Amino acid sequence: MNDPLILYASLITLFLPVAGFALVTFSLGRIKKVFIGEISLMAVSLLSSVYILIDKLFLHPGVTSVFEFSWISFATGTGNQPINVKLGISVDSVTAILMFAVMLISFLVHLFSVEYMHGDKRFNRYFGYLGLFTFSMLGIVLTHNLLMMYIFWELVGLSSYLLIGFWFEKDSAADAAKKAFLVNRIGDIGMFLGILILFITYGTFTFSEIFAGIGSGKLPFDSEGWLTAAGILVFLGAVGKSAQFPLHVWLPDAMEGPTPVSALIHAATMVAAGVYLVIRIFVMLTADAMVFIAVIGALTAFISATIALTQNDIKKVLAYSTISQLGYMVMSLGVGAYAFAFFHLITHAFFKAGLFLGSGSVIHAMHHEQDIRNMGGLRKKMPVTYFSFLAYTLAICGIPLTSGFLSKDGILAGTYSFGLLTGHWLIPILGFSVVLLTAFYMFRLLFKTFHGKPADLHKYEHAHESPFLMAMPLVVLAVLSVFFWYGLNPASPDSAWFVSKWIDVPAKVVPESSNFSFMNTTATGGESLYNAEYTEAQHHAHFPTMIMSLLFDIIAIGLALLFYIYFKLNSRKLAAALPAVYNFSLRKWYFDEFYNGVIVKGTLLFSSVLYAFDKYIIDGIVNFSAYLTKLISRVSSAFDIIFVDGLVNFTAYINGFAGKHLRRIQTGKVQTYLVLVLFALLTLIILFKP
Amino acid sequence: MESMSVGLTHFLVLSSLLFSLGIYGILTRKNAVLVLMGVELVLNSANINFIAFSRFGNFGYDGQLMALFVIVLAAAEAAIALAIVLNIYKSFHNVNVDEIDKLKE
Amino acid sequence: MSGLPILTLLTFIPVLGMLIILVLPKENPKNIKITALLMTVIQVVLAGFMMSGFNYNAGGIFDQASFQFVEKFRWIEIEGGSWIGKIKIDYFLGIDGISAPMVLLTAIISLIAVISSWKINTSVKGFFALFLLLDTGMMGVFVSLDFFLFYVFWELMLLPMYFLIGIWGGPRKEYAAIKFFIYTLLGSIFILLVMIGLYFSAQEVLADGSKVYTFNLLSLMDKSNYTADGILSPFNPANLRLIAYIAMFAGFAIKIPMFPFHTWLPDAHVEAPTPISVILAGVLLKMGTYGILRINYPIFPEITVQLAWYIGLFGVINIVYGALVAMAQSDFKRLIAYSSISHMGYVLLGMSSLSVAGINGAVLQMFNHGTITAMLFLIVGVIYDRAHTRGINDFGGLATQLPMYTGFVTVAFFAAIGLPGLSGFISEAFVFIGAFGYEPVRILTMIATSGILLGAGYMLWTLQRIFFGEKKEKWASLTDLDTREYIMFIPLTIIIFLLGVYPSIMLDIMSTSVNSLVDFISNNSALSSFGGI
Amino acid sequence: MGNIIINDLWSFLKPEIFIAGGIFIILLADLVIRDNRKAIHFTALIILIAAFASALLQMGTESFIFYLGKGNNHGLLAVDPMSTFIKLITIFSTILIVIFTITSEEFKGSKFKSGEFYTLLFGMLLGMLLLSSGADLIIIYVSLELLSLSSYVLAGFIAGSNRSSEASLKYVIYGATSSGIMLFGISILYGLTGTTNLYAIHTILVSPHVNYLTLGLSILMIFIGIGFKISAVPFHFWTPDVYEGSPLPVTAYLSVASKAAGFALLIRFIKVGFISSVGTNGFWNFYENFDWQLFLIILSIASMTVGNLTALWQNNVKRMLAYSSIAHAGYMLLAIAVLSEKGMLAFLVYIAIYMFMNLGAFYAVMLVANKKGNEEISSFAGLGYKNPYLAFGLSIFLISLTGIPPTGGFIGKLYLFIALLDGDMYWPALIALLNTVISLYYYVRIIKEMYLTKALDDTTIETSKTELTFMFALVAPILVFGIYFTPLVNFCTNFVRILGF
Repeated sequence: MNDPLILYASLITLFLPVAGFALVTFSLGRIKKVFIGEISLMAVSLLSSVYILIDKLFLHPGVTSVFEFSWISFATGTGNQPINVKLGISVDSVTAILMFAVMLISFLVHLFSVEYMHGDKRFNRYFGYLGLFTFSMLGIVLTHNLLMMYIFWELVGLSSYLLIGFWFEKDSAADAAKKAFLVNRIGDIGMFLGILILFITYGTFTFSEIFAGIGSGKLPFDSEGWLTAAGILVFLGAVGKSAQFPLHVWLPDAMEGPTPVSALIHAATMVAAGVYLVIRIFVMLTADAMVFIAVIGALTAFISATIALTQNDIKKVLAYSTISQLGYMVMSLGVGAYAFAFFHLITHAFFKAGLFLGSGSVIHAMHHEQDIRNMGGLRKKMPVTYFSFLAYTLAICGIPLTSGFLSKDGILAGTYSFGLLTGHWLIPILGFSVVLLTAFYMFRLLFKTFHGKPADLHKYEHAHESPFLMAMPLVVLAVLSVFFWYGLNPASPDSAWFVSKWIDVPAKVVPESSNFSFMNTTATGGESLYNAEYTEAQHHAHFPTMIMSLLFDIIAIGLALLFYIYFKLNSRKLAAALPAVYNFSLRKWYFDEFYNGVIVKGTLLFSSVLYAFDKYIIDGIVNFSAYLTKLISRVSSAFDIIFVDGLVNFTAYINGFAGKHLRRIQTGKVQTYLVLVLFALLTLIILFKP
Repeated sequence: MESMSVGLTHFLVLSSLLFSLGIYGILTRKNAVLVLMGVELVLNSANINFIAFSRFGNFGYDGQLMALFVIVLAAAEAAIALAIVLNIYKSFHNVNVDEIDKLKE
Repeated sequence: MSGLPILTLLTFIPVLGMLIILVLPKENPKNIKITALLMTVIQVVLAGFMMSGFNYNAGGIFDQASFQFVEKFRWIEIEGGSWIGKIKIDYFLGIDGISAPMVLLTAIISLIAVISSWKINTSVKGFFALFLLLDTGMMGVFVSLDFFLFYVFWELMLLPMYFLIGIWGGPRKEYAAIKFFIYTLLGSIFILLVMIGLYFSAQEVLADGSKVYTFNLLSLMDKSNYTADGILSPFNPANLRLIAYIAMFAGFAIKIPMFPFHTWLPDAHVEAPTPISVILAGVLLKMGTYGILRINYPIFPEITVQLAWYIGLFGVINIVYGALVAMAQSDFKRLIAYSSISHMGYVLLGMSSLSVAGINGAVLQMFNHGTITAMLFLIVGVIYDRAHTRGINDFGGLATQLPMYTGFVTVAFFAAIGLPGLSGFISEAFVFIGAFGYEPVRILTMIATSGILLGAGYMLWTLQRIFFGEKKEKWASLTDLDTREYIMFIPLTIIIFLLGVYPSIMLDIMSTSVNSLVDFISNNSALSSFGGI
Repeated sequence: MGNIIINDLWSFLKPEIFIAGGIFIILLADLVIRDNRKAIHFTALIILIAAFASALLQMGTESFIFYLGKGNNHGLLAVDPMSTFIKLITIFSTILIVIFTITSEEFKGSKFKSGEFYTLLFGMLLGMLLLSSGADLIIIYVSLELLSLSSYVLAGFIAGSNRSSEASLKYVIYGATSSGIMLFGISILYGLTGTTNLYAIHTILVSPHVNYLTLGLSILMIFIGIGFKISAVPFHFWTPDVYEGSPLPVTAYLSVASKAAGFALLIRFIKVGFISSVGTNGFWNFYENFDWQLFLIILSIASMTVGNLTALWQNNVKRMLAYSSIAHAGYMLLAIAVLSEKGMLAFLVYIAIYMFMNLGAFYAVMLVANKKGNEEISSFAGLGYKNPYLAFGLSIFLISLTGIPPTGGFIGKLYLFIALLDGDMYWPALIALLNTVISLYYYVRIIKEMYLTKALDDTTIETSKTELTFMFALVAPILVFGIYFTPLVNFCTNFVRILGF
């Protein structure tokens, strides 16, 4: 069952990239070509992941290999369950596929970067960071427990921070890096709290043990509400990492990083980690949590698609498109289309990585020009890039014969049937409108970049097709965007291998009372999520979905043609006619303004207020008293009065004050003293008279 | 009690008066010598007490003994004090106690 | 192992060094430095040797038999009359799982501080003599099991610290030094009062069966030793245990430093020379929390349970308040000082959980904070030595200028943020696990998690302001780390990584003792309601 | 009868006899070897050492001596452990003062008449010795006057110094008035009880016929005299002025020996006069006639608070130490205020250590003043670098005065607080501790000046080896007792008893 070869292969896959990072770090920049070593290690790692993929998909399908060891363990007082924190990996088909996808894209990005980053002064370090990222990402994929998930979660955050801020001389890059890390941390806090709830309840971080615990009827703090809360809290981690509304603001800024990094981290893999997390915890999500997730996903998809319509930076458009697609996946999980979510994750990883690398190729050719208004007509200069870009665009729009069609239609069908079963129609409505929007802005991008007349002739003249190391990955990814890798019938999402063969949809473990009735499989004794009611709804959904999405695609592409190829419609006039709508989209719904103006500024203001409080109130309990002490000291004597602020300061003031007056009694006149003595005597007599 | 005879109370009144006068003198006189005279009054008021108590209380001779000691000591004290006053006169050229106040803070 | 009085050696080796330094001629500062270095190296070696013989399964806390390396003999014995009774004070040293990490920390940090003070050139003799005296005081606090001895060591640190800040400090050194001194003395008078109060409340049974008042911490933990009418005896219906607990807690809290007693710390740090900041943050602050764990908790278990929520509350205030105030700083060192306040809040929060996980986390956090913050202060020192300014906004673009330095800074910063894989994460995680599991402080824990975000906020912002951005001409002359500085940074970095990846090294040392502490508290916390014997 | 008196004298009054004889010897020697100042110093030392040794020898003996009249079973003097202890303290501090005198710059000039000085010093000492044993108000008054009269002159002993003359004038007026009022109080007490003997008063006060109002009045008036000697607030006003103006050795002497004798009087007055018995737990049982405890607590808290607060503002170190000595009187008074044997022990331990640390501090200040000519705090600037040994010694004294371990001062405080808490006096204990913190301000101010302030001038402050040796001889007991106080406390425990109780 637990094939040690799988363990070794997994460990090789996992650790070689970090070995590459270590290699680069410890060479301290003294070895010029150290990046080659790193890439070789990646290649080995890729091969090893291929082995695992083959094993899990073909040799031993349906077998989950688990390896674990005890990391931290200690007793927790008499009569309590000892704490035993186990780290470990669990390899099933989902893991294997994602691991392969990560490794493949990572490897391609490495190759692409050799040319793209050529001449950068921190060239070697760049590859080190890529290695670190790949390691962290694989850790997320392989883990069999929440703690390790959290650990690698943070580590990808770190590598993302390092890579976004790779050109830290630019303030915008440094800002973006910081923003990415901090915004992610917000989600991470939620995730951490969710993990805490689960750990407190079940005493373990391991997924399978937690699920077993829930399945046995034990609930966090004996409440289904807390189970929902735990699910949502853990999901918050995904909200951060997968840039879901309202924490999506970091991802567009993250485009400050080198473009291959955007392709790898901020399009294909890391941002999909959130979706992967939800996949992992899917079985413990209650109905309420799922609706929450679905709504967040749908909103994200819709909001970012509207923003993408008006963006002019090629990478920003792609970034919002990424957010939108991630919203799709999250929404898909929310509505229970489990396999399609993962399916879309993989297809999206390939075509979105392709889109970014393609944009990288364009940017490289245009000498770091990113504004699509300054491009145009590039298809003649860069045919490879153009055709691969076209393939990706078709895939993301879900045009038949592409991978995107299969996965996206499955998702839309899922939302449609979800609407049918639960009445939550908002989700499919948003989902379908996104189809329209996506097709429009993607074709807008394609047209403005590659068609029409060059806007900047000077740059156009110098543009050229990218060299082999950059072009090759584009081709590979374009090929992977075609349907036949995923299923033989290009029109039937349900018969794609992902759904029909490779991915087993697990049954929910939540109590029936907090699950959707159509997902309760215990009654039928099924192993799978889908009971008859659900399956039937999906069947009903398929045909209308396909028709509708195709229709929307055609409308959108048609509009894009009218706007940007035939110029029958003028986008500028439209924008001028609806300035509020246009600006709302262009300024990204004013999220950044709100966050900066209210939250960041507010926190900073509050912190200065607290510092002032600390300095003047706590440290000088009464600021006034410190001032007075100084004043008195200046007036009365030349010596440096020892006064200490804070509580002590206050005392010093009182003391000093008293001391000063006590001193005044000491007039130097002996008769005064004697009067005082007699006065004291009288006082004492009065006090002590019996 | 015979109205005309001199009793303990009279002595006590006398001594109290002397004591008060002495204290008054100490506190109000400027001249150090006069201050010292005030001290003498205080000591003597105590002496009157001792002797009066000794006589009227039938306490034996302790009180009278005490008075004798006090007289001797008062003399010694006066001698020393006057010497000090003389010393002060040399330094300050006056003996007004309220002007001798250099040591203070 | 037996026979060798290892704890005495650990404690008094520095004094020996001090005496040697005092007779060395001051014309040759090198010899003085080497002596100090040698002494601290010996200390580290001894500490390592000690750990090699450490029994991981001995609980300690309240049971003398399971303390290790115990040295106990009569120090003061005064036969009084009928009215005064016998007075006895033991020279009683021993370690358990709570003190062992602290001993180790003290040894390591002292060594590093000596290395970092290599550049001290004024009054070298005085500096190292005082430094070694301070070392003895710190070590003594962690190994004493007699309250009186503990107190003597506790106070022993005051004066060297005063001088070390006051003579070798920054522009406002006098102010900072006296502030430190006054604050700490104010704290320790409360400890003294409670110490004497306890002394009168419990009697230890000697070998010959006679009873005698005692300062022995272990005897003070045993309820059966308390007299019926002692003021701090649980059997006395009118006892003052609650007040005593609060008083002693306040005394220790000043050292932690806990809000609102914390304002001495930023001043002390800002003015202190780098090695002293390192000691202050690395070891001294831990004494406060150590004192609470070692003395408050087991001696007053029932009040500990009663007040756990408040301890947690102050922990959370420390975390959030410290982080927010840190965010407003423009002085690098002051920022680190406030971050230190924030991080010590985790220790308090973990302790308030009264659970093994939480207290394990707290003790581990004490160790980790010791190493991480020490490193942070070294970092400040390195840049201050070169640029003679600590204004965060004065810098910028240093990452290009000083790549190696930036590397270490990044490690330390991310360790402070609690990045998994580095040591700070594990301790904070267990603090949260423990505290979240304890129902009374659960809500507080949720609030405390905001510290994770705030901490990252000010740290990354600082990182950006100092290291990122365009290289500035002004700093073009700055040089990267030299060998001595590598020697300071590398061991700390290794510890940070090691404990991040494999925290069990440290957790195994402490968890048996923490278990017995928690058991002890839960077994004894209900006792006060039993009434008199 | 005569023989008995002679025997008594020889058995129990050896120290007093040595000192009284010493006065004659010094006077004679002064006539014979007037020019050889060294010889006179040496003679004085020999006499004092002999007196000290004899006092040590009579440790543990208890007896009345000098019976006054027939049928009177209480003597004028009571020799008992407590008085012996005070005698040891006073004689020992006199020895130290002689050494001060030898090295004092104030006493270097040709005008200094060593013979007269020692005559007066011995007169003072004799007064103290008798005072500490005095069991009868007559002898108490006489010895008090002997002590005072000598000290008035000593305070003004530097001829031609305005400060010194002023000090002595103030001292004499203040002292004479105080003792006058005290005498009046004694006369009232005599009138109430019919006796001047404290032991006899004890038996009479049992009866409820005593008029409490009058008794209270007389007690308070008598206390003016005692309060004056121990410089307790509010009877302390003379202290700073006189301390500042007097020659430094005299100041030091007044701050320790004279205070010790005053405390001896206070203890005997209270314990013999007003307590019925000592309980087995060490607490003193009282007649219900005067609330001594409250009274002493008020005075002691006032003393320490006023002393410490005022000291904060002083720029003259001598004056600062004067206020500090007022504060320390407060601590010692608080020990007595517990009214228990433990309190007594605390007092004895405290004053023994106080002797070392306070004299040490004065000595170190004197060494600085010898070179600088004044005791202003600015004169101490940079002392830590100019003369590290001297600065180190002074620091130890000051730390000990603050009461921080591991110095003897801490042990004194420790015993004080043990006694206080034993007597359930929590608030006074807390106030005393807070006072400790306040006192830190000004003690550390001197330390700060020595180490943290740069010297204003280049004047060197050099000290001879002998001077340093002597100073470290005072440092040693402070550090040794701070770490190992068993011998000190054991020693003191032997001296807690008072004759008859």
